Amino acid sequence: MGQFLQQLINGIQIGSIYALIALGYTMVYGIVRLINFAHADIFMFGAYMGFFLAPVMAKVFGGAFIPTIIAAMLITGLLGFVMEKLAYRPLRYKSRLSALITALGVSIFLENFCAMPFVFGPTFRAFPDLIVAKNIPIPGNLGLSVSNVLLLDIGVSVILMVLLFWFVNKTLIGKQMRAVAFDKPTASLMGINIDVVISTAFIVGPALAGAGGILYGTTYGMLASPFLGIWPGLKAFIAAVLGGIGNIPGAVLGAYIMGISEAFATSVNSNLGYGIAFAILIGILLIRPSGLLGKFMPEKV
Amino acid sequence: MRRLFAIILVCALIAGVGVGCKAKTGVVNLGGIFCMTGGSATFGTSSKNGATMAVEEFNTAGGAMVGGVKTTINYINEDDAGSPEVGASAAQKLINQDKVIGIIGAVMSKVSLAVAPIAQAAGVPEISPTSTNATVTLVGDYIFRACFIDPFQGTVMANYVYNTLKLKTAAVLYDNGNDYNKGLAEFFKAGFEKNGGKVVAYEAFTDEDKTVDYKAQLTKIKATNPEFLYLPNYYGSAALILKQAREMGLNVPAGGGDGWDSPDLVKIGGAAVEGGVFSNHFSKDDKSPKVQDFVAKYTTKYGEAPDALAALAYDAAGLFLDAFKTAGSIKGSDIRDAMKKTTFVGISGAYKFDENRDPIKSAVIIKIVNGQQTYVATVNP
Amino acid sequence: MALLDVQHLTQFFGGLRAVSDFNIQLEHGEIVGLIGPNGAGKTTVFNVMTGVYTPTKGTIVFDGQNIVGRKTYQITQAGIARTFQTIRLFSKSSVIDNIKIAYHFRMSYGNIDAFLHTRKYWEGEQLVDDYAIDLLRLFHLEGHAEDVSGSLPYGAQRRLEIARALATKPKLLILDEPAAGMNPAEADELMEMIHWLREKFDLTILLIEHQMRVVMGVCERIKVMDFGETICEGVPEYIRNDPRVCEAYLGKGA
Amino acid sequence: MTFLRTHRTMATVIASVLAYVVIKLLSILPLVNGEPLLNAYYIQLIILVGINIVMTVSLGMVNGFTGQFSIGHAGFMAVGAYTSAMITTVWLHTSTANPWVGYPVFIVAILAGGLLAAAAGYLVGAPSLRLKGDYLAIVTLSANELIRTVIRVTDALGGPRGLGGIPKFTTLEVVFVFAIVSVVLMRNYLFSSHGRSMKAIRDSEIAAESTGINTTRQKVFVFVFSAFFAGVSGGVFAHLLQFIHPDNFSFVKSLEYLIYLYVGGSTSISGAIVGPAIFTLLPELLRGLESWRMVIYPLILILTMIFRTEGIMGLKEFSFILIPQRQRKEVSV
Repeated sequence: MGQFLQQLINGIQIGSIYALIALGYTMVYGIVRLINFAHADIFMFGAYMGFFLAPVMAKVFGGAFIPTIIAAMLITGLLGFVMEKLAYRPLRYKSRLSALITALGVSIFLENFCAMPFVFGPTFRAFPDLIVAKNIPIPGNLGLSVSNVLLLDIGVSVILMVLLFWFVNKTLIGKQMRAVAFDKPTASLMGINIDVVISTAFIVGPALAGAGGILYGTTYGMLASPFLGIWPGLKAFIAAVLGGIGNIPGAVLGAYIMGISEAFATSVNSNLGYGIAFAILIGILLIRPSGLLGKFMPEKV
Repeated sequence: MRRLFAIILVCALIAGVGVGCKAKTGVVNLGGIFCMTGGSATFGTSSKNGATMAVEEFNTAGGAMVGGVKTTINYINEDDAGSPEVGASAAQKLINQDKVIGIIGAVMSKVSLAVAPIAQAAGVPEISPTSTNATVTLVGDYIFRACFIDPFQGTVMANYVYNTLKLKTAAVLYDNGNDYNKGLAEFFKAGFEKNGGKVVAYEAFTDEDKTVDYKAQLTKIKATNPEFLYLPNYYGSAALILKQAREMGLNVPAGGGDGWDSPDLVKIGGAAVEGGVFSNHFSKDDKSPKVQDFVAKYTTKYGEAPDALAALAYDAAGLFLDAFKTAGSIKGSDIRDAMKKTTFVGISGAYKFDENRDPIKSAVIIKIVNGQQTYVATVNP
Repeated sequence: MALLDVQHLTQFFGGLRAVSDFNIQLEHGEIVGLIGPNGAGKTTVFNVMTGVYTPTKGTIVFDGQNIVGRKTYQITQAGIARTFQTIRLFSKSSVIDNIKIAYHFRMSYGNIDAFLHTRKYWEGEQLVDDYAIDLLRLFHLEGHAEDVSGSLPYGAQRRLEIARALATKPKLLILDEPAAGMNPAEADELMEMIHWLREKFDLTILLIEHQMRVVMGVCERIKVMDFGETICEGVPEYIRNDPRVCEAYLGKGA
Repeated sequence: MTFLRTHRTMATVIASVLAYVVIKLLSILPLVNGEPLLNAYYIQLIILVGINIVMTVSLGMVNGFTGQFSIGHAGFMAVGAYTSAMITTVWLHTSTANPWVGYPVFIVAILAGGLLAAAAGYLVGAPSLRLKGDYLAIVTLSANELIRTVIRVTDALGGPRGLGGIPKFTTLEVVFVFAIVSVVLMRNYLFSSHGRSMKAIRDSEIAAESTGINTTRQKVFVFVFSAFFAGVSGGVFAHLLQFIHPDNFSFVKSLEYLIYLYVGGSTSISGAIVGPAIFTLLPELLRGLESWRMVIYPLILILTMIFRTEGIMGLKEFSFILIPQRQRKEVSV
C-alpha cells in the first residue's frame, strides 16, 4: 500500500512536468495543426536558461527561483515567437507536412547548435539549487514522504495551468485563440488577426515549456546535454495526443496518466517501464481514436 | 539517370573533400572515431582531448623512425554521432580516403562493433579506449582495447563489497539500453551471488542520459532494504540516482564502475555521492610522476580535470604510437604485431594483452571522501 | 418489384433525430426528387442509403438485397452510385484517371499483376483506357483527358463527377444538388442531360435539388422533407400547390 | 530509340546496368594517383544511398501516394534486419559457408525478414489505419518504439549489446539489384489500377469509397507491402554494417526517412530517390566542418523546405519513371 501511494506520488511529479510541455504542443497544434517537434528543444532551452540565469538572479534579487522562472519563460517565449516568424510563417499557407519537416529541422538545429562548445556545450551541467531540497515525511505508518521540490513542481504547474485556463477562457486574445482553433477561415472573416493569435500561441506554449525546463532542472539537478529535451518531449507529445490533441484539459489529463502509468509499469517490471507508455497510447487510441477528451468530428459528406 | 545523378554527387563529394590528403614525407595519418555530436558528445570530447594530447606529445618527442625517415603523426578526428552507421562511414573514410595507419575509437561498443569489421578487413589496427563489450575484440586480430572488460570490473566490485565491506545484500539499478551498464550489472550480480551474497533488487531503466526520474525504481528498491546499491552507470545518471535515493531516505553505501570517474560526479551529486566507491583504471591520487604529470597537463590544456574516458583515450593512443615506434613501419600487420607484444606503461598501469587482445591490468578502488577521489585499494586480476 | 425500397428509416445522431420514419420506393426508370429546406435530413438519407452511416432503424432493400449494414464500397458495387453536394473529385489525378478509378473494382487484374505488369495488366489497362475515353467522349471531356481534374472549370467538374459515378455502372444514380452553383442556361443543359442519362444508361435517378425549376422540370415524383419527416409526396403539380410545402420553406402564415 | 521509348522498364534496367558498369570501373581503374576514383568509402555511401532509396520510396507509397501518415518505418526495418541476421548468423552460420550456399541463404533470409516485417505491418496497420492523420502517426511511432523495446530486452537478439558477426553479403551488386527491383516493382504498382486507387484515397477517401474501392483493404495492403520493403531493406542494411543495434532503429531514424521523403517530394517517386541521395551524402560532405556539420545540415534542410515547399521534385517525375502512354485511337467527334 505504502509503495503504491509512493509510486502514485512519483507519477504525479513527473506528470506535472510532462503537462507543462504537453500544453505547448497542444496549443500550437490546436491553432496551426503543426506538430512542433522543436517544442522539446525549447523546453531544453528553458532549462539551460535557468542554469545560466540563476546565479545572476540570485545576485540581483536575492532569491533565485521566481525571477529565474519568469526570466526563462520570457526568453523561451521570445524564442518561440522568433522561431515561428522565421521558420514556420513562410510555410503557413502551404503544405502542412513541409512545416512538419521544417519543425524537425529546427529541432535538429537547436539541439546541435546549443551543443556547440561556445553555446551551452555538450557536457553535463549541475543545475544550481534554486531551493534547498527537503524531505517531508507524511504522518502515518506507511513510510511515505514527499519532498518540497515535488510540492513545488505540482504547485507551479497547477498555478500556470490555472493561469492558462483563465487566459484562454477569459481574455479577448484567448477567446480569439479558441475561435481560430475552431475555424480559422471564419475567425479571420470575423476580423480576428490570425497572425497575432498564432504568434501568441507560439509565445505562450514555449513559455510554459520554459517553466517546465526550470522545474526539470530544479527537480533533477542535472542537465545532461542539449539533447535532453527529446525524450520528455516525446512523452509529453504522446500525452497531448492521448488527451486529445488540441484540447487543453486533455493535455493535462494525458500527462498525468502518462506519468502515473509509467511509474506503476516501472514498479511492476522496470524493463518495460519505457515501452508501456507506447502500449497504453496505442490501446487508448484504438478505442478512442480522437484521444480521451478529443471530440470526434466526422467528416461532413 | 538516377545512377548518373549519384555519380555526379559522388564526384562533387570528391571535389569537395577528397583530394589533398596525400601523405607528405614524414607525416602519416592516424584516425580517431569519437562521438562529437549528439547526446553523448561529452564522452567523445573527453576522448578526443586525451587522444590529441597523446599525439602531440608523440610528435614533440620526435615521432618515429620509419625506414630511416623521421615520421610524425597527423591526427584526424571523425565524428560517429553515437551511431554505428555513421561510425562505419567514418571508418571507411579514414581508411580509404585518409589512408590512416590505425584508428583510435570508438567510445561506445555499439560503434566499435560496426567499425571493427571494416578495420579488420582492411588490416588497419583499431584500439578502442572504452568499449567494454567482450565481443568487440573478438571481431579479429587487428582489434584491441585499452579498458577492462565487463566481467573483470563487475567481479572486482562484487568481491570488494562482499569481502571487504562485508555487506550481504545489494540492489542493482542499470540502464537496459546500454551494454556497458548491463554487462557490469550482470557480472556484479553473478559475482556477488557466487560469494554468497544476495541481490535483493535488480532494476532497470532505459535510455542512459535522457532518463532523469528514477524514483519509481528506487521506491521499489527501498522496499527491499538493501545494504548496498550498485550503480554501473555513467557519472551523470549515477549522481542523479544517488541524489534521488538520498532524498527518499535510501542512505545505504553505493558504488559503481569506471563510468563514475569524472569531476562532474561530485559537481552534480554533491553530498549524495559522498562515500561512494567505484572501480577504476587509475587513481588521480597516484603519486607516480606519470599520472601527476598527465593530470596537470590535461587540466592546464582543457581547463578541467581528466575523466576516465580522457585517460583511457590518452593511453590507447599512447599505446598505439609506442607500438608504431617499435615497429618502425606503417604496415598494419607490423604495428599489430608490435601492439600484441606491448609492454607500454600508461596512466592506468602497465599494459599486457591476453590472447583476445584485451588488456591484463589491475584495477583500483576509489572512494569519494569529502568530495575528493581517494585511493583505497588495488585489485590484481 | 421496386428497385429500391426504403422502409421506416430512422437516423439519430446522439440525441438528435436527423431522419424519422422515412419511406420511399423507386421503380425502375423513375426520376424522383427529394426536396426540403436546409437541415431537413435529405443528405442524411443519401448518406444512409450509401452506407456512410448505419441507420438507427429501418430497412433498405435494393435490387432484392437488404443493404443495411453494408459498407459504402459494397453498396456502390451493388449498383448505387452518387455525386456529392460539394464536388469531390480526385483533384490531383487526371480527368481520365478519375474515370478509371471508378472502374477499379471491376478491373480484371490483381495485385501481383500490378507489381509485375504482366500481360493481364496491359490488357486490363487497354480495356479501361478505351472504356474511359469513350465515357469521357459522351460527356465532352475527352479533350481534357490528361488534364489534372482539379483544374477543370466548374461545370466540367460537375460533368466529370457524374461521369465518374456512371463508370461504376450503377442501376441507381443519386445526385446531391447537381445544379448547385449553375446559371439558368447551365441548369437547362443539366436537365436535358438527366433525361438523356436515364435513356442512355437505363438508370433510375434520385436527386436532391434546391432549384425548383430543375426539380419541377425533371422529376416525375417529388418527396418533401422537413425536420427529418416526410411532409408530402406526389407529382410536381401536386407539390407545387401543397400549402405544407410552402409552409416548410417559408414558415407558418406565409 | 523507339525501343527505349516504348520499353521504359527495359530502358531503366539497361541504364542502371550501364551506371553500374561505370561505377564498378571507377572503383577498379587506377585513375587518380594510381588509385581508383571511387574507393571503398564512396562505395559504402553509394550502398547506403541505395538502401535509403528503397526505404524512402516504400515510405512514400504510404505517406505520399496513399495520403496516410506513418512515422514508424524504422521499426519494420528493425524487424527485417534482426530476422535476417538471426537466420544468417545465429541459426545458420553462413559466414563460414561458401558463397554458393551463403548467397541463397542470404536471399531467403532477407525475404523472410521482409515477410515478418510485413506481418508486423499488418498487426500495426489493420487496426490503426482507420485513424486519421496525426493519430496514425503517433500509433506508428509508438509501434516503432515498442519494437525497439522488445529487441532491447530480448537477450536472444543481443539486447542492448546488439547483434554482431553478421556476414557481409551486401555488395554494390546486391544493392543495385535490390534497389532497382524494389523501385521498379513499386513504380509498377503505382502505375496500375491499384495505384490509382491509392491516389484516390489520398485525394478523397469518401469519394474513393463511393466509387467502389475497398479503401481499408487498399490502405492496409499498401502499408503491408511498404513494411515488406522496409524489412528487406533492413536485412540488406544488416549485412552491410555486419552489426545491428536497437538504437539503429529508433524513431529518430524513422524521422530521417520522413525528412528524405518530404525533402525530395512526397508525391513523386523521383523525389523519393533524389531526397535520400542528397541527404544521405550531405552530412558526409560536411564532415570537414566537424561539429558544425550538424548545425549546417538542418539549416540546409529548413531552407530547402521554405524554398521548395513541395520538395525538390514536387510532383514531377523523371521520364524513366513514367509508364509510356499508349497511342489512343483517333478521337472522333
